[in-house]
Amino acid sequence: MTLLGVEGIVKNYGGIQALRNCTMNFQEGAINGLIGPNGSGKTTLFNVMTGYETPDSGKVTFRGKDITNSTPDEVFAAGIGRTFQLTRIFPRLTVIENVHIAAQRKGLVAQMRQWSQPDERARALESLDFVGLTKLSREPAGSLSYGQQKLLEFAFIMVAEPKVMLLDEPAGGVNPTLLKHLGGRIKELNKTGVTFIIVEHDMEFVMGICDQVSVMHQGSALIEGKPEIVRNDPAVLEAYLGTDMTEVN
Amino acid sequence: MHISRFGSVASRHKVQLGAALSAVALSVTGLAVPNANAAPKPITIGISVSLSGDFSGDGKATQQGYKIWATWQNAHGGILGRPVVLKFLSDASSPTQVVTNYQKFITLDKVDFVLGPYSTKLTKPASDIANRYHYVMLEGIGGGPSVFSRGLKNVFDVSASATYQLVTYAKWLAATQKPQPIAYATMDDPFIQPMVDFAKKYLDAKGFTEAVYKVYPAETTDFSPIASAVAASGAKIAILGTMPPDGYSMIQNFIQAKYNPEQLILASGPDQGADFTKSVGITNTEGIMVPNTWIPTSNYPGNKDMVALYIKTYGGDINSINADVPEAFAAGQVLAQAVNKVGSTSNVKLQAYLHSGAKFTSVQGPVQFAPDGENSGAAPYVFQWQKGQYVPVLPLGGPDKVSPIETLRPAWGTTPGM
Amino acid sequence: MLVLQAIIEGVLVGGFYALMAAGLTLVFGVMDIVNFAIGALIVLGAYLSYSITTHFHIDPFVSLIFTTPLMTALGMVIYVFLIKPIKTNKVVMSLLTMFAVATLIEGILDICYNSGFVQIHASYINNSLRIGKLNFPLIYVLSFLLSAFLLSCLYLVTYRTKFGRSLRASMQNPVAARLVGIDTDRVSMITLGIGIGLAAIGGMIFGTTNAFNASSSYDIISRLLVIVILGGFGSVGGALVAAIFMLVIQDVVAVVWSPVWGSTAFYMILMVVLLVRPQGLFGKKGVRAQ
Amino acid sequence: MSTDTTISQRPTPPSYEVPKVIRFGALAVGFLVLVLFPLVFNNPTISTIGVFAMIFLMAVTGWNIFSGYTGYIALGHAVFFGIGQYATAMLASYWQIPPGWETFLLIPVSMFLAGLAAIPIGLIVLRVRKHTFIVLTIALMFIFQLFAYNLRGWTGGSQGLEVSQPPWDGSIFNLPYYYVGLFLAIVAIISSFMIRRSKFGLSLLAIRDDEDRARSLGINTRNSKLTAFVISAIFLGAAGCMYAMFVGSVYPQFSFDPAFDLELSIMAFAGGLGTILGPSLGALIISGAQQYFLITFGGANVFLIVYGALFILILRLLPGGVVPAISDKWRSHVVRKEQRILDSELEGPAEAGAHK
Repeated sequence: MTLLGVEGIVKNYGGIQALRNCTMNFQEGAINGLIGPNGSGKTTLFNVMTGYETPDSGKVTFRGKDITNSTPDEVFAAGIGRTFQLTRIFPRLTVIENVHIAAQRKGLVAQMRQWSQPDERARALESLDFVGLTKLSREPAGSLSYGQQKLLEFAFIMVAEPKVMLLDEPAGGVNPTLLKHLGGRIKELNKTGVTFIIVEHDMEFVMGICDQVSVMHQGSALIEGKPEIVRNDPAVLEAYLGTDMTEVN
Repeated sequence: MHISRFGSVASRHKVQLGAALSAVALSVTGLAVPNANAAPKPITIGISVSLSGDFSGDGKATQQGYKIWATWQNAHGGILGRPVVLKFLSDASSPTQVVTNYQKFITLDKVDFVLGPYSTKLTKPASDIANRYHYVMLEGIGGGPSVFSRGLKNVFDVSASATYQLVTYAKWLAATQKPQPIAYATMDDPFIQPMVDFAKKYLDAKGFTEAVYKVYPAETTDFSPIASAVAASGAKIAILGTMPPDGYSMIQNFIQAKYNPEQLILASGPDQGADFTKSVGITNTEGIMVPNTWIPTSNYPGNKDMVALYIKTYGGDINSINADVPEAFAAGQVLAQAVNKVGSTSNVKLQAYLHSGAKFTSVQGPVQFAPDGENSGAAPYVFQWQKGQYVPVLPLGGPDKVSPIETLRPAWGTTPGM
Repeated sequence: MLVLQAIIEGVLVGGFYALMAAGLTLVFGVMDIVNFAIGALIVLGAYLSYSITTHFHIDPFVSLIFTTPLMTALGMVIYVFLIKPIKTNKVVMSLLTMFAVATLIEGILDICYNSGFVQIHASYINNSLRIGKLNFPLIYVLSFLLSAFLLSCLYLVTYRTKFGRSLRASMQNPVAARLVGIDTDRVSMITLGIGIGLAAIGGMIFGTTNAFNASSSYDIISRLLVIVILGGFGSVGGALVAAIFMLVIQDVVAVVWSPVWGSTAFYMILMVVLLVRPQGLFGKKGVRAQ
Repeated sequence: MSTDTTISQRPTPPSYEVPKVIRFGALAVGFLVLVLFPLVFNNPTISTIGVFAMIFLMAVTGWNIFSGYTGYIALGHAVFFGIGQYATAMLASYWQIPPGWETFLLIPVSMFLAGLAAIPIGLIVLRVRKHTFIVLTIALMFIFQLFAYNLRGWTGGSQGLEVSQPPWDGSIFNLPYYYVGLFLAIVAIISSFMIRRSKFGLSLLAIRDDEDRARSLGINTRNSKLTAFVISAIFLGAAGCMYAMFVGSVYPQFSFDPAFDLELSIMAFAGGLGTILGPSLGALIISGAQQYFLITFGGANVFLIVYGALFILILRLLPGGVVPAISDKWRSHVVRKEQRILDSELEGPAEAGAHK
């Protein structure tokens, strides 16, 4: 069933229409790919879904609940994790601290207790181990390589055990081995029931990993379906034509 | 210096302080009698002055006044036959530092006496400290009413009390002129504003009306709106509660606004001698009045010497002497007279004696202390710039002879004989 | 009538404040530096003009020919030796450094000029143009014209020259600017030079309209900061509008109500405006969003 | 999902921090020095400097809880310092509290009032960031100063207010102020410590590094910032109350003083912004040094020059502050030593992970 859905979203910046009546549904338990030429509104859609932008009209639903006007922190608390196109970690904090940030706590009293409770620590180390950064746990995150930072970002979202993870170009600027590692991790997490929505230009990666692919074009959904279907759909090529062909193959 | 560890700061204190003190001592032996070391143990007096920050201008003048007094006093046998040595510290115009400074004078330097800092704002905390150690706080600059309203028994102001300084003029006005509208503008200041408000109260009672009344904040830099408000009122008489710098700007703005009151009196500014004439231009000074507690030419004891000494030490002429100088000088004079009378360096005895209603003389005239410590003996003067000279014009029938007052100021820039 | 007079004076004085603020806002925009020393530097400029006019009997406006280059050089020196070395936490470190510089300057001036109040003089300083019932203090008119002239020069420089392009580039995105081969260090150095050079001019006018001493700077700095923020960082035009706007309101409140509330209004406006437009009147939104 | 066994087995990686022994040793020594200080240097002048140092100590520690941890440099905390002073002066006369011990009861009241005022103020200023925030806080401070001038009915305007001083003898007068000040300072430091190691503190540091990112990880940035703002204001209020009681007179010009926040930030930077003890260290050094300079060079007017130059020097030589400088030295020293051991230790688990 639909876990996260957008319905008739419209978003304008001044004159430019970034999203025009965009409707999409992402299935629970699936790894959804979200592709489309540059400027087709993928990232804007992410921003709308995660509370960074409020749409001019339309609504966002998560497990049937309307979250259109929630703030980013509320969205995250509800179980929607998200990474950014340009990795954003906390450079001056150590890796282990980074991984603790997303661990949610309710109530002022809890907030005032020590930042690393045993269970949180276990979870933190677990997810660090999961992405293979345990070694570096005491290093300031700023000193990590770009790829490692991507993994870290991935790890600290995992800690909050979100129902769905929105990954904005996870493959960007990551070397093949690391990418393979990352793909494996995504698959493994998906087995534990985490839903994924991945914006990616690297078709290899997308087609290899996704069960379901949606194509965006000029701010609205073009088609969605199984990778192989989408891959051969003329409309998609059409959408990409004139834009950068290398992205398609 | 090394400030690596706090402990070291503290431990080095005494050492360095010693050095510092001897340095200070050296710097003032010039003022002490020539054979200081042969002479009996000197009388030490601690004074905090504002050498930097908001009050630095007056702070330095204050220091000059005290220094000149010490020189003069030593030339006249010092106090109790012992040479006077002044210890100065700068408080950077901050009460925090004033508190520390006076504690240092009293507890580390173990000075025999203290004298007041510049300004009402700093005199308050200073007198608290002095009071705590049962020291007398004699001062000549900083007699805002709030200093005396706190029931401290150890504060004495040798200058005429702030509230009364403009009243001499107000009385003359009420006596000689018919009631008419008057323009008031005053800085928001604990010393200045009471002067204006008190005069205003007096004149209101005599039927003079308020053409305009503006209070402006101390940090004002653009006086044009205030000046134009005063100008627009068209009042023939303007009474301004100004500090030196803004007094100058205010006059400049009047000139620009072509506002030419028949009588113009400023709480302070015109009494700053050369500073004033340089800033507003000598040709614009004609007829401007200012209340003051001191006559440069007066024959009060020590005045001639003070003026001579000042010009010898700091140059300039008789009109270039800032009013803070005699005010500080007078504080010293009264201290010397009282102590010599008491015959000991006991501050307790001194305080009792000052309260006894005894009369003292000073370069500013007679001094006698009311129970609250204000000087009830003095009658404030009013000065007027006439033909580039700074001459006393009020009070009539006082001890000093005064020149006739110019009741009609000429147009700006038309000082006769300039 | 009085209000009209106040408005006109507000506009004239506003032009002068804008001149003093222009340097500040440029430096703000390009280098993320809150030049806390601007007050002290203005006083320094005033003293320089004062010395020149009194010793060589030169017209204060002419004295600028000497003081401005001098101060510009000073600005560059400050950049090279004090600002450039700052690596971490630029915003605050530079602010504190400039504060230290201000303290230093005040101390030096205090010793050189012995903290009596002085004022710069010229024959015409007390004159004023009278039109109908209104009159315009000549010095403010001159300073306004000078400001207008300099500000338009500044505008041309920023929008019509190569340097201006690199300047705006480094304003909007230093990293990118560096990537396209702009020597942002050089740009910053020149900018701080210009900023402080302008302080020399502002200082001369300040010195002719106010009696000043070494510690006069405290009265200036806060207002300039407010003007710069209100106008929006890096926007010289914004600074001009903001300055005039603020001064007019302040003067009007001062004449119809009371000067003390005039200056309160001055700061209140800032609060209100920023609640509506956090980026100031003319600031570009998110120019430096993280 | 992953392997709990390996986790429980894994030795936790080594710490680069200065060992507890040394740190707590230093703390204990420092504490002892501060307690004994006025007894050893029993001269009132020095204990006066001590009292002011304590006042600044609690002020800067409070300031650091907000500005140091969140990276929002506030230059308007004089507002709360001033509120503390005026609250003390006004209430002391309003309730006619006799000069003496009773006055100290106003400390909690001032803290409460300062904290209360911080809520609306915080809601306003925390809407903006970076320079705008800095200057907005400065402007706010001037607004309060002007109110203190203009609302003469309550504040006495430029006449200021007094807190009449207890009739204690000069030789012991400072001691109660010093020890109450020390107590409050320690309370401030402990709360700073508790916050730093709490989840809340971690959120603040996250905000410092990347506020928007922190938000996207479920941190309610607005409330976190506001809470920190209020807590820091509370300690400024306490400092203000102490100051008013000790100095005895309150003026708009000195209560809401722009230089005050600059001094605080200088202290924080000299010691180490955002560290727990750095700012305290800075406060002790600088407030001590400053007064020391004035009573040493005060007579001559080179003070400003010496102060300014020294200050530039500190900024140049220790850009990060004293405390970080130390811990960095230690870290680089440890890293080299530990790296080998670390690697060998981690071999095991890594393989275990690979096998499954």
